[in-house]
Amino acid sequence: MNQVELLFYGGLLIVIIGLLGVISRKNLLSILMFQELSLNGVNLVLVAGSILHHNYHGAILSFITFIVTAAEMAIAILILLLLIKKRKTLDVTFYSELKG
Amino acid sequence: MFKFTLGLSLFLPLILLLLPSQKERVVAWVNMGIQLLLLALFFTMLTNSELCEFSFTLSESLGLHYHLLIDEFNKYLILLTALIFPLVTYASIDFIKTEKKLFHLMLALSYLLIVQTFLAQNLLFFYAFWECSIVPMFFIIGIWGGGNRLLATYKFVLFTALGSILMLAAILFLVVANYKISGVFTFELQPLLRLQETLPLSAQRWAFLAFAFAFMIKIPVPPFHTWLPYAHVEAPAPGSMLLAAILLKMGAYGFIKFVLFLFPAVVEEWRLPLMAIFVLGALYGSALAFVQNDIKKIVAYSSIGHMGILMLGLVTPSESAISGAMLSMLGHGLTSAALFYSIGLLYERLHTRDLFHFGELATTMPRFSLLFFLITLSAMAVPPTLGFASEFFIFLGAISYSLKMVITSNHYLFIAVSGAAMLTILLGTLYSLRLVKYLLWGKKSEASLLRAGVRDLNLGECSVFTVLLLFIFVLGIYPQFIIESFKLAIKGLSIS
Amino acid sequence: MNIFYALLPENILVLALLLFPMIEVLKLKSKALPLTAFLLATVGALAVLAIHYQQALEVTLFYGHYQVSPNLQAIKFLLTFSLLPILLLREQIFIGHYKYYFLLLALLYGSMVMISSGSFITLFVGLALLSIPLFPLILNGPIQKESSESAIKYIIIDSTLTALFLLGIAFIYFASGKMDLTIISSDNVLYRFGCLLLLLSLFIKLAIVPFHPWSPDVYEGCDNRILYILSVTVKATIVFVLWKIFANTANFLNYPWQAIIITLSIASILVGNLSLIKQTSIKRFFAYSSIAHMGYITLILVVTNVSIETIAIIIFAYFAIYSISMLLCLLPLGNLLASADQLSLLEQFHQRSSTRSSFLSFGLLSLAGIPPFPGFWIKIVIMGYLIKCDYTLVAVIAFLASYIGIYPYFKVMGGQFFGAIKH
Amino acid sequence: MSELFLILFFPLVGFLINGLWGSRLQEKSCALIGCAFPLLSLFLLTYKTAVSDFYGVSILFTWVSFENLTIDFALKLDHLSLLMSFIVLGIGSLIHIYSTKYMHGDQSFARYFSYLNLFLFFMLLLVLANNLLVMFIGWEGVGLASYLLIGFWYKENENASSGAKAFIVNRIGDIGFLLGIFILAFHFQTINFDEINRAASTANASATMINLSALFLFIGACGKSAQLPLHVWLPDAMTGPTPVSALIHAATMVTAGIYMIVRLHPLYMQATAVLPLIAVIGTLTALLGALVATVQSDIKRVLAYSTVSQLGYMFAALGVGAFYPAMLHLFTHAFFKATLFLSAGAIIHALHGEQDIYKMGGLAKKMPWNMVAFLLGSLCLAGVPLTSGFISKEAILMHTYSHSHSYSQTLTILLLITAALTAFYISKTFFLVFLPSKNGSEKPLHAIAFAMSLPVIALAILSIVVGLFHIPAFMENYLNLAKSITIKEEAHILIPALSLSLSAFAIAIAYLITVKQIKIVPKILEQKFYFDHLYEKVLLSTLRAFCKRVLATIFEVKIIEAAIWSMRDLVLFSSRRVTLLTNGQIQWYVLLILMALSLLMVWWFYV
Repeated sequence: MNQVELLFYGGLLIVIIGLLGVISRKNLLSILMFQELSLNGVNLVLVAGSILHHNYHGAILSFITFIVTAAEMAIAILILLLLIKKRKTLDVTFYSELKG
Repeated sequence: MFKFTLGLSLFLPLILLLLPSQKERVVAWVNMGIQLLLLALFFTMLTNSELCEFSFTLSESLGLHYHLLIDEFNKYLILLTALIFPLVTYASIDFIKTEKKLFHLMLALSYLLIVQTFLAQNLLFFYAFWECSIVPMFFIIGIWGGGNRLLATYKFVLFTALGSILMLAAILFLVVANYKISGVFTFELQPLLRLQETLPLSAQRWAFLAFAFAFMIKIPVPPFHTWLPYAHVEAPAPGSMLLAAILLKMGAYGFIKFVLFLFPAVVEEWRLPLMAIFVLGALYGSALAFVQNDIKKIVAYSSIGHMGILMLGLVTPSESAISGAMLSMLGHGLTSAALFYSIGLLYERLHTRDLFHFGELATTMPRFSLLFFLITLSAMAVPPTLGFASEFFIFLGAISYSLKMVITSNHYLFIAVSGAAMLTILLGTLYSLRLVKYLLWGKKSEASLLRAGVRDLNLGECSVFTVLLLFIFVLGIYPQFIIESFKLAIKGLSIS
Repeated sequence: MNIFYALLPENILVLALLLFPMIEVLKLKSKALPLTAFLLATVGALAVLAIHYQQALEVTLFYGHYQVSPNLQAIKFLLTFSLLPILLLREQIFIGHYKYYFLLLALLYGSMVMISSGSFITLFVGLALLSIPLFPLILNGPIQKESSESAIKYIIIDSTLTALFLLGIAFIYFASGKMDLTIISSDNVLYRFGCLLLLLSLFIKLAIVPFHPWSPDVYEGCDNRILYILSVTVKATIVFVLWKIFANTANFLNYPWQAIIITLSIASILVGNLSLIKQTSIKRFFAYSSIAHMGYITLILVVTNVSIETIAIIIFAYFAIYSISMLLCLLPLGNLLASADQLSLLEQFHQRSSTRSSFLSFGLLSLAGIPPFPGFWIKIVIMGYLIKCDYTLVAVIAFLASYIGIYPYFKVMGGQFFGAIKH
Repeated sequence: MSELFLILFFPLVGFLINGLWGSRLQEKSCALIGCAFPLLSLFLLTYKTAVSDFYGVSILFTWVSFENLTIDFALKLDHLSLLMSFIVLGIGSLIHIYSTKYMHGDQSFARYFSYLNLFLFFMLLLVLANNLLVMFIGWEGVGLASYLLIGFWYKENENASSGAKAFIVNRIGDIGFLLGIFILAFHFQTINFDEINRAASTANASATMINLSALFLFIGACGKSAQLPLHVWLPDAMTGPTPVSALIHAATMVTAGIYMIVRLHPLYMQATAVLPLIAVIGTLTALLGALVATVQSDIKRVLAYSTVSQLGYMFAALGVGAFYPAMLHLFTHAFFKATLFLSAGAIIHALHGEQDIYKMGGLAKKMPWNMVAFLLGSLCLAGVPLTSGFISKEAILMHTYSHSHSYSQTLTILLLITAALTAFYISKTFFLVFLPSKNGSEKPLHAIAFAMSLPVIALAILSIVVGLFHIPAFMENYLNLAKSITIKEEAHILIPALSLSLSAFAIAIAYLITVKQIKIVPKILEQKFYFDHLYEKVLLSTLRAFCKRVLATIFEVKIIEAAIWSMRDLVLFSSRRVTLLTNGQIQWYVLLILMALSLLMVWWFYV
């Protein structure tokens, strides 16, 4: 299987690992890292697409995703700082009072 | 003239809203004054017998015409409403102690909605006012009701809402079917009437079931009647007067207008099961009325019995049965309003509704017992009253139709059904006499709370009774001028 | 020049956005300046949008990545207009007008970009712009402990959403090589899977049933202004985007799509109304009612035998009525929600202030869909169109599901007058 | 013609005046008004019949008109209804005068007279009706008036309940009556008497319809005239004041059934299947009434059961087609039974309300006039020759004997036995009350006013006079009812001989028993053939139990309410399940999204 399919399946694999990581990890910070990972995985798929179709749409979009994920993670980590100051813990299970 | 009356009834709630809430009596008398004026206007309008119509189109594409028409069917129901409402307002002046202004607002609101429901010719507007009339009743029972009024209100709301939701689905189905066939998307009743030839019978059956289900809940026909005793026992006296006198008639009126006219083929096909359901319902209602110990429950179940007979009259395709049913709508409306008013009076004086707490009212409250006895006469269908006239016509129609069926297609079930229907008269007598015996005659039972100081009726209360009794006896002795006006309406139903 | 003119509304917003850091830098302490800036920007944008609509401006910019057309402008008009009532709602937590209005403008800008996006790239940018400003807004809810928890939940759900959304776009791009929004029905497995991902990720944002659990928790945490934005502006943009992508490809929606959308929306009406019954907190009550309402409107996507414009009008009218009823509910509450968030607060509300309680009951009745109130008419229109393309059974089930909802609305409304909103 | 309505409405005016302003007027003026109006209408009636021959129909207004049926509110006066209205007004006015004194001192005096006038109005309406509907209005109205009058002293609970019982049993009959009206209305498209009679005799009237309508009308007559299955209310109706029993439960109301059948006798001539049934029921009631009367201790109950048996006689006559003898017996019975009741009333009034005949005795000397009246009345009842009772009873017996049916012989024998029993119990009562005996009470008698004894004596004379001066022959051609039986010649000698010997033998035994104070009371008679037991314990209580237990609890609560509550629980259960979906953990939400995604993907590809 040629390079493009390799890239495609590689990216897909990374996305799946990222999502599974989000579900399984306990620490909030690691959850955020895994989400970052899944977003980057998608970039790989996009780049594979643009190689296959010889146009730059995929590349532009992957470039924009970098910006967006960076912005998102920045705000997310800031909020995490606030949480640690207030709740002194990063364990996800503690953040489950709102229910019903 | 018609626009003016409609406009006035439309703005009645608004006028009340503006009045200051401290001066309750002013609000009450303004409300009653306007309703009396409306009664006069409706009366003058109806007697010169040109059918008034009023319509403007809301949106042509969706076929929403706000189309109101007074025809033979709802003419007398409007008069009944216009007559009952001033009495209810008068009764509510001394029965309702708290939040008087809100109560009068609710009364004005329900007046508006009921009149519109009766007049609406556009199916969607009929549905809209039909469903919205639940809200004022919800508040009336909920705020001023008796013991566990919450259960009663929610049961009432949920029951009627369930029925009307299915009706809405049926309306939409009909309208779209008409749209597919005739290309016109309209909610008007007239174009839909032509639908009965084109629509396949199976589709008509489903639509019939949905409509009939909605009206059967409102009429209450026994399998779906359990909300009525709760609603009546818990509702304040004016509320239950309103509920019994007019809201039950909306179900019956709807049945005529939207079932008998729209699906005659289905009604023809299922005539016997329908008659059987209504008669069994009537027997069931009157039988239960015989064993209740709470006087309001007795009257509630008795109105189920009467309504069952009324529906029997509607379903039989004979001219006398249907005009009897229309007459019995008026008759039952007047009698049940008077009965609930008297129970309200008793409750206000003795704060009890248990049958065995009364006794010897004939001596302590002679005027009340005379009037109460005359009303039970009409409930028992004793000759000179309207109750008798209407039941006589209904049974006349039912028996002659079933005899015709026996002769033409020797179908014996009809005779059995209408024969069983006659038993309701006996059951009616049983529970009315039981009511009268424990209330009026007999010695003051030791459990009775009859203190010496129970005051008899004052002039105002007597006038309420006399107005109702006047109509009951006059219409009972001379029902011809009402029957006359139904003649051409019944032609429309193409009855043999 | 006409590029600048075509993008004028967006440019006004960008200008205002640039203005805000300036205020921060110059340390101007006047409280009124951010509010006036926000008002000026929104009213200016509204005016320009109206003018564009007059001129029926029809332009595609940036090689098809950005479209401007009359009905798109009209939709943008509705969205900005639906944002204005925020000023009427009293805010609970003062996080500095400057930051608050800045984020609102960013949010508005994001929704505009999303609406007039021509290709997936601009669409993705718009989506990002739509969700990121919400993080800090939700964080600053009335009770610090709860709002922080709901903020973190919103972040995680949102990032998974963007991941799935991007994955969908990637698959479509990988299969078809094109980025524009016109979906064609092809039997290429990857392409169809990409569209499925796209649709479902937007459904997550709309909180349709299988993806709905996040929204009650988030709604409970944030204050009632953000609650209004979340339920009206954000969801309206998403539905219009769905309409843009999926509605105009009539042949595309063959059997499996319609089935998915119908089951999901019926399920969301059912779940939304069912869970209303046992609710004790007012905000969660509104969350579940918004889930139910989204269930209704997604049904309209299934209607095929009607022109695209009529569907747009229906969605337009639906959200207009929905926002009015939400306002009718939220305005009377005022700062009641600041301290506690219990439904029991509403008991005897009528005795305390009769006018406010009557407005609240009007709002609740129109949410429940009782006839004379607007909520009922729009439901009739939707169900009418559904039955027109003979989904009669679907319509009947939808009616029954909405019937279940009547009890909780009446219970809350009645509670104001009778007291004791117990089950 | 409008005088007919005047005659009718005078009692109504009396009712209204006494009813509305009665409590304000003192007793004397109430009595005056009460008696004046019936006398006025009686006078108007006699004056009109004497002066101008104003028979015929007068229509007030059309009550209702459908396509194939028009019913109008019309009155009709012909020989038959003239005779009946004479009875009603004549005896009615006498009883009004009698009760002015009898009810003297009762505090609701005005109410009593208003009810009596109301009764007269409805009875006249019934008698003068031109069609079945107006008769039905009178029919029910009379039932209503009797309910009010029986339960007049409503203080005691059982008075009210016996009034209710009377009304309910009447209503059972009325349902039958209504059914009869509907069948006639359906078949003949009219309910006017003469049109029905004319149509019935034509060929095309179907036999089944005629028989059915005759049967149902007969059920109505049974309810009103207290025949076998529905006779239980008459003895209990004695709780009302005695003049009421005299007027309503002896002379007028109970005869309504017979009048109705005589009015429709052409219809009944055609109803060949129903006539034997009427005859059998009539005879059985006569026998049962007489048997039970023999053991009654209360004087009014004795007379009540004797009325039941005499009515049985009349129905037996109708059964065999002897319409004229039935009317004759009705005519004579009205007079002598009224005399008996009024004199019994006087006795009770004198003994301060004592009604048990075993506690009375030796009143012959104390109340001579009363004794003479009671004697005359009982002679008529017993059928002693030269009395009116004898003539009408013999006529009936002769007709039943010469009736051509197989069972008519057995009927005659049974009727003869009842005649003997009647003679026995009436003479027993007479001897017990009037012959000197030790258990008579010595208390001073309550003075009997002249106004009370005058009507008693007048009625006694009338009951004798009616028999003599071949009035019966005059009446026969006056009423010219259809005759279908030719009396066998040997009947003229055999019947009178047999009945005479039997009644003489019965009187002798009665004398013996009263002298020896033998009091044998067979159990079954004691319990009035367990009919009361049947109605009270068996029918009513099972109905009440059935409704209460089966309908009210099982059906209403168990089935319908349970169904609703289970739906409610289902909704609540599912709402709990649904809210559990949001359990707060973020990871559970993301997991939910992925699971849903994969599920839809699988469904997407395999669909």
